[in-house]
Amino acid sequence: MSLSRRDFLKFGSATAAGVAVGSRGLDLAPVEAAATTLKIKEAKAFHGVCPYCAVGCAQLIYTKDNRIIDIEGDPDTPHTLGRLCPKGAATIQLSNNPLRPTKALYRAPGSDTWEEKPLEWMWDEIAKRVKAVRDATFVEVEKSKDGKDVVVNRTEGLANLGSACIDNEECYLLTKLMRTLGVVYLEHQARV
Amino acid sequence: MLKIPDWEMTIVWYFFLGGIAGGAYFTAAIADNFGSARDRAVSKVGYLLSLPLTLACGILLIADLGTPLRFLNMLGAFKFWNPMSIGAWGLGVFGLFSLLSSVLSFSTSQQMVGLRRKLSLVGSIFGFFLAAYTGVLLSATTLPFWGDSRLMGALFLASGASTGMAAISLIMFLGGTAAGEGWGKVKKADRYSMIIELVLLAVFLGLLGSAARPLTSGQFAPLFWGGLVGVGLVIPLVLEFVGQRVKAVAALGAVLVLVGGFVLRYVVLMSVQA
Amino acid sequence: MTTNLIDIQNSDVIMATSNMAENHPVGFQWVMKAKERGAKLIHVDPRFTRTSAAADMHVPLRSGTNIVFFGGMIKYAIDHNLHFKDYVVHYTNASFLIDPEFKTATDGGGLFAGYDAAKRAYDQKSWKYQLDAEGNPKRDLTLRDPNSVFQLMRRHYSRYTVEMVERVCGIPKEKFVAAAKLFCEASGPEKTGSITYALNLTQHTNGVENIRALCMLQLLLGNVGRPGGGVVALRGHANVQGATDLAVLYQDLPGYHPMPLRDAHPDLKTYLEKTTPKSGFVVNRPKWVVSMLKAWYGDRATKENDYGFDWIAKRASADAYSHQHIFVDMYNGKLKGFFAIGQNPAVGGPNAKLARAALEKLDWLVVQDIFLTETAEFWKAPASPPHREAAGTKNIKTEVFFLPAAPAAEKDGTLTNTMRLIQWHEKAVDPPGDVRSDAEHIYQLGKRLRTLYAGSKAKRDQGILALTWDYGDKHPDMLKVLVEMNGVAIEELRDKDGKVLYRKGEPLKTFADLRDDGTTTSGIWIYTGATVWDAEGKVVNRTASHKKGDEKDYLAHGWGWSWPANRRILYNRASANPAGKPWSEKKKFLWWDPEAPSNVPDKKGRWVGLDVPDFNAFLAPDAKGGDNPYIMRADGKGAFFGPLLDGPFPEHYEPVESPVKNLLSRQQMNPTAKIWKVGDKRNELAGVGSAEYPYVITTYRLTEHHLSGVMSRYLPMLAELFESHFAEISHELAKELGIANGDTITVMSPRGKIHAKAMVTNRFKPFTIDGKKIHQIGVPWHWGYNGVPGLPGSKGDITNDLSATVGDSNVFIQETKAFCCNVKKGVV
Amino acid sequence: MARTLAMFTDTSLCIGCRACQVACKQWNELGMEVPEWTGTYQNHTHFTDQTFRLVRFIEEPKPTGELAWLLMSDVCKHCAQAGCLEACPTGAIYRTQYGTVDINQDTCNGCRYCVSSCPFGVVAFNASSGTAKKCTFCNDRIHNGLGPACAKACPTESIQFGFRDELVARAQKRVETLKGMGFKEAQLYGADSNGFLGGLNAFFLLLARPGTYNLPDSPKLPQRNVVVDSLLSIGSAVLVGLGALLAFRERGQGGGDA
Repeated sequence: MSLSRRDFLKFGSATAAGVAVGSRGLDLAPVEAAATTLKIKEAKAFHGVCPYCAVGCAQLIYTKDNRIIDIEGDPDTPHTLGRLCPKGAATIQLSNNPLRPTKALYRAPGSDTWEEKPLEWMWDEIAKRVKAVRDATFVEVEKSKDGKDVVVNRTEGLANLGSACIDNEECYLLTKLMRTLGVVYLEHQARV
Repeated sequence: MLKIPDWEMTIVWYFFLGGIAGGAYFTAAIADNFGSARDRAVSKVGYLLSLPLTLACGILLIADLGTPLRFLNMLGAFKFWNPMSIGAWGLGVFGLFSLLSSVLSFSTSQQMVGLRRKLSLVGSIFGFFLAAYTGVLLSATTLPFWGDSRLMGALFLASGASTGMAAISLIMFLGGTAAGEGWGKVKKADRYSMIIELVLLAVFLGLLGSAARPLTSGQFAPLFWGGLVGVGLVIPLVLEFVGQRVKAVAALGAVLVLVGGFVLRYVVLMSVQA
Repeated sequence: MTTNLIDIQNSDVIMATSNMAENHPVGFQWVMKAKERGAKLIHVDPRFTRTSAAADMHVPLRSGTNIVFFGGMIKYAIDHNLHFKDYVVHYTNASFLIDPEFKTATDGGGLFAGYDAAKRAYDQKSWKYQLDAEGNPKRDLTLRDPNSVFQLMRRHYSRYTVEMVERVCGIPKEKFVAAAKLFCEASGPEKTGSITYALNLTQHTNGVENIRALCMLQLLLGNVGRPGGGVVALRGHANVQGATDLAVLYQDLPGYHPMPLRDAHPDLKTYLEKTTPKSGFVVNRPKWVVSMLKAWYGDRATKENDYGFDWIAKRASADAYSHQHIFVDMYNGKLKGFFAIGQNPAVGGPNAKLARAALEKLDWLVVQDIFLTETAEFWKAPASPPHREAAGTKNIKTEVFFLPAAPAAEKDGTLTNTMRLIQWHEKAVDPPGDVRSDAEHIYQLGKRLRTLYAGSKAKRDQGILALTWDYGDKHPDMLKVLVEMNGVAIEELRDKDGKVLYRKGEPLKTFADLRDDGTTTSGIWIYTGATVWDAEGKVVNRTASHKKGDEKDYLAHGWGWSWPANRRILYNRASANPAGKPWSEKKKFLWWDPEAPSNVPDKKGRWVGLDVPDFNAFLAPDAKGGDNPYIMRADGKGAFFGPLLDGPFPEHYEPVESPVKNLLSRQQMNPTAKIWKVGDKRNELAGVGSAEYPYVITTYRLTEHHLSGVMSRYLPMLAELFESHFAEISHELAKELGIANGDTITVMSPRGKIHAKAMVTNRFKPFTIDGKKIHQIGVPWHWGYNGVPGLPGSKGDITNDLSATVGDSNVFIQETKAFCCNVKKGVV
Repeated sequence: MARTLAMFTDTSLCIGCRACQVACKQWNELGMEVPEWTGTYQNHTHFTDQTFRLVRFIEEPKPTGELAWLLMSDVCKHCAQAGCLEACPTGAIYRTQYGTVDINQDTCNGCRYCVSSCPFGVVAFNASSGTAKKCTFCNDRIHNGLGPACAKACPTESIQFGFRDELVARAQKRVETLKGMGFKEAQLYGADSNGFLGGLNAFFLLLARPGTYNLPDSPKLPQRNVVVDSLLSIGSAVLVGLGALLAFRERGQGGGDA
């Protein structure tokens, strides 16, 4: 998707060219042009949704060379009219942020540091641990209040918290997997 | 909330030295045009003093810029109502006069002397300008006290003249040329300047009223009253009258005048930006 | 929420009980728009906030007294005959008669009939309708019968006088009356009012009853299902609605089916019998559940194996597994492994110090987040005496796995906003380095588990192997997941006459087409309709539609897709009178058009208007059930009488920690509230009127920060907006304690203490409660020990170290809006 | 010149959310700053080289005794007679074709005269670039048909962007409405082109007198006294000149060795 024209307002005879200003002495035309070059003009625009509160402000995410250069409200959005709050306006720093770890990290028992680990190793190790706890704590059949054997297929050794910060599809996969593993301790931020 | 420009010691020195340069040049010009032959030392010292000071001023001014390499941009616009703009132009023009006068001050050719004298009368205007414009520049800001001062330029000019004269007399004293009539004349002219400055200062404070508070009360008040009014004006004047005949005392008076001139710029600049 | 943010502009009065301007600023524009159109805004909040600044009237009430406020409003409306009588008679259960054995709390000293003190629970046998011979509830449309819900409600709230409101809430009488008059007059055919709420009502030990009280007031005034009316539930996270729909919650399965209980639901048949009512729209539950099981387990789900129902875990008890249960059980060593996905309980949950201590007892912890949260780095937490003297890193044996996760801008998917609007967002850039979407982390974990269990013959492992778990090689295809959630026809589906309804594999257009014979799938029935096929059999993702609204469609049905069935205002049948005509021209929204073509040839009549009918579009107003707007309820009526675990009518009880005695009854606190006993003095509670902890404290959020701070404290642009962690206190309290604005103070509760800067402000005022001065302070809870280096103020003490592990009886939500504390100057 | 553009900040609609402040930072790529304790929600007392929009929070009792929390998003006023522009010796500060005032970052040499010449304390010096900085009115955006980032983000339309004449007309109507609602002190600030500084191209609707918002009642162009001050300086020059003349003409009297 290219930069959408509907994000533009119509006024005056606006052009991108350098403008004649009451400059005296120096020729300002080249620098003027720089000051009026729109950084998102050649950018790609994507439909986004603000990841903060639940108003769900649609955003336009502008990118260049696989890097986000600007995030703004999508003015077409009927329930927001393209407006944002400070958090929404800061969304870009969720992506472009040097504090973001970009490697999987592991902290060994008793250690006081993180170690970088390959993703595959992490996924494998986590899966092994999930299996170990599940197998060790699994309850397949339990007596009900009235003394009948009931298949409960439950583990009370695992818990999952979150998340209201992830997508519906992700929540769906999570619920589906966790419930089938027998996880009953399953919660997210609606409870806090 | 208004903002301060962070003009600190570099600018204090610039204002101070610019005042001396302008004052010295003008004194030299007066001595050159209206004095006797015995006053030649005065004019020579005055011209020659103004040149390095003006050079120093230019360097200080450039050094204080956020982007010194763009100092020529100062000449990019000529706004006659803008003290900073014409100040930059004025400094440059005065520098030229100062250079020419200095060169010519070594000449004894009648023709050259005549040229120098005429030149110096025009140059004096720029000398005065250099001493005064810095005051007008401050008064053309929005900051309290600076923006409220109507006589800042006038005061700086008087102070510039006085410090210029004091500098000449001091150099003559140190250079051993304080024997002649010229030295006495410079001292005398300086007395007048100081009296004018003192009167202007009184009117300046009177006109400002409570707006002068950054100077007259608070942390800069001791320096203002003691350093400028006392050390810089009253004591030298008293010394002039009391110790007129003792050269060392008179020289001390000149030193104090210079100190006072520096203190004036310092307190005016720093009190508002403290 | 029942309504739509855009529709707030049609309100005549808006009562914000939440701090909407601060927490939902972009939604708040519709309140401002309504104001420009002449509406009034009342802000009911203990604090004077940025919402109060925009309000016509600020009504401060002591934290934890919401039910007294709403109860007072209900009484005021009834006493002054301001309720919308036609609406109340026809669309609510006000006219229904209740078992004569039932007693309200007015007659029971603060308790309803059936309380069992030993069990701390109610026997609800008298909490039911009187039935006629045919089994239908008996009604008295004059509302005069003393056993009618209306009269019982009236009797119940007879104690909630304006004087009582003043004494308990601390709202001066005149102010309350002015607010009550203003709001209750926005009733009747010509006017509507809306009420917003958020965590201000939920985070109490009577959180559910708080919301019920609000809803009752709205029903009484005829403000639900009508333009400009409604219950405006404002949710805090981008997908708290979606995560709730998708049941990342202990108590249910996607689409609001109860999570099976061992005793009540031993098999699918019993489960469906017990959870499916005899009338109302939920009679269709079997279709929804079976379709979900088919979505999850595919071909392996057969009629013979109950469609894999047994593979889903069954709960041992209803009183288990909630957020607070998790940390108590974790602290007690029961839990071994724990996932924290996009959630930061080391800061964000109640009694956070307990949560951090509990994490130390785990074998392993997986944190999936954008930044290194306090939860991921709990082992680096500063000392928290007396429980932990220094950072005892060596002694913490928990293994921690941190999986870097991508924010929304770096992945495809949908988010469901507070008004049930599902919007698709596109992946704009690839996540950097080894960062992956949460979906990929979850998907990969599932794939590996399936490999680990491959070949297992054990019955208990068959669910994992049966799981439909094929969404691509590396990164799962999100559209494929969405289509599975939507549901498809497993085989060609035909109607009764043999006409092809769906091709094989075609996404279902509506949940009305779901079947309980295993021929349809749907991961979550309420999302059915979100994706469809075009003529070529290509998926059309309706959540990604971007059509603006216009004058004809101000609710913009072409923007995204709203569940259920793209309806924008729920219960919208109530916007027309029982005869199907708009209540008034001004509030016209949905009406019965007798001339419009029906779905049956040769018949006429259907519901038309500005929205998709939240009703059978072809059911005439005079048909049976034609005046039942509340289709999700078995009786079709809005419930004034609505049995919850703590009573069928909301009754005021003081918060678990309160500086005062309950003035309404001798029941000090909610008699059914959940109070956990935790060892090592980790959940001590202050007694009533404690001299040690004399002040009320409320915790809250700020516009510039986000919840536990993970998405704000690490962002310089946001983290720099507040100089430091702070506590807001009144000038009066500051004077008493000798505190100046900007002083560091210590706030302490029986659970812990924190240091923060005092923000002394006129926006806080002491309350006069029953003649006594009660101070209340406020502390935002966004801070933690991590943040932006170079911005010291981005870090701060954890406010939730102060709060207690106590919960509402129905849903176990914490009580962080009202508890007790002490304040001392300096670092104590 | 094109038709003058303006921003109208209606403080009666401001909810103090600071979206404008952040949106401004985001678009203009302004850096992080360590905030200062102001005793309220505000994170700075004044504009900086990294803060072009600043939301002010003012607690002020209403005449009725009730509390008002006055919220105001402050910004460069883009004065029709701009002190900074007049003060700039390099011409780096210029007026755009839309009437806004911008600083050319490639010409500014950092003399900082503009900093002290702004009647509102807007312009700030940036040490790393060595230039003066302030709100650009999103010059790059307005030249490409986009509104300023702050106005675009503002959730409640407290910041409105458009043609100045239209906005002024709307603002005047709004004042009347507010007065009718009981906001007795509602007033426009800088809307009048015949008023101070020739009118502001970023003008405001205030709910109290300007001083309450830390705005000068009647800001003045600092250059207005240059002529008088110069004449007085010339007077001083004449006096000093006469004194010197007197000293050097008194031949043979006084001075020197006796």
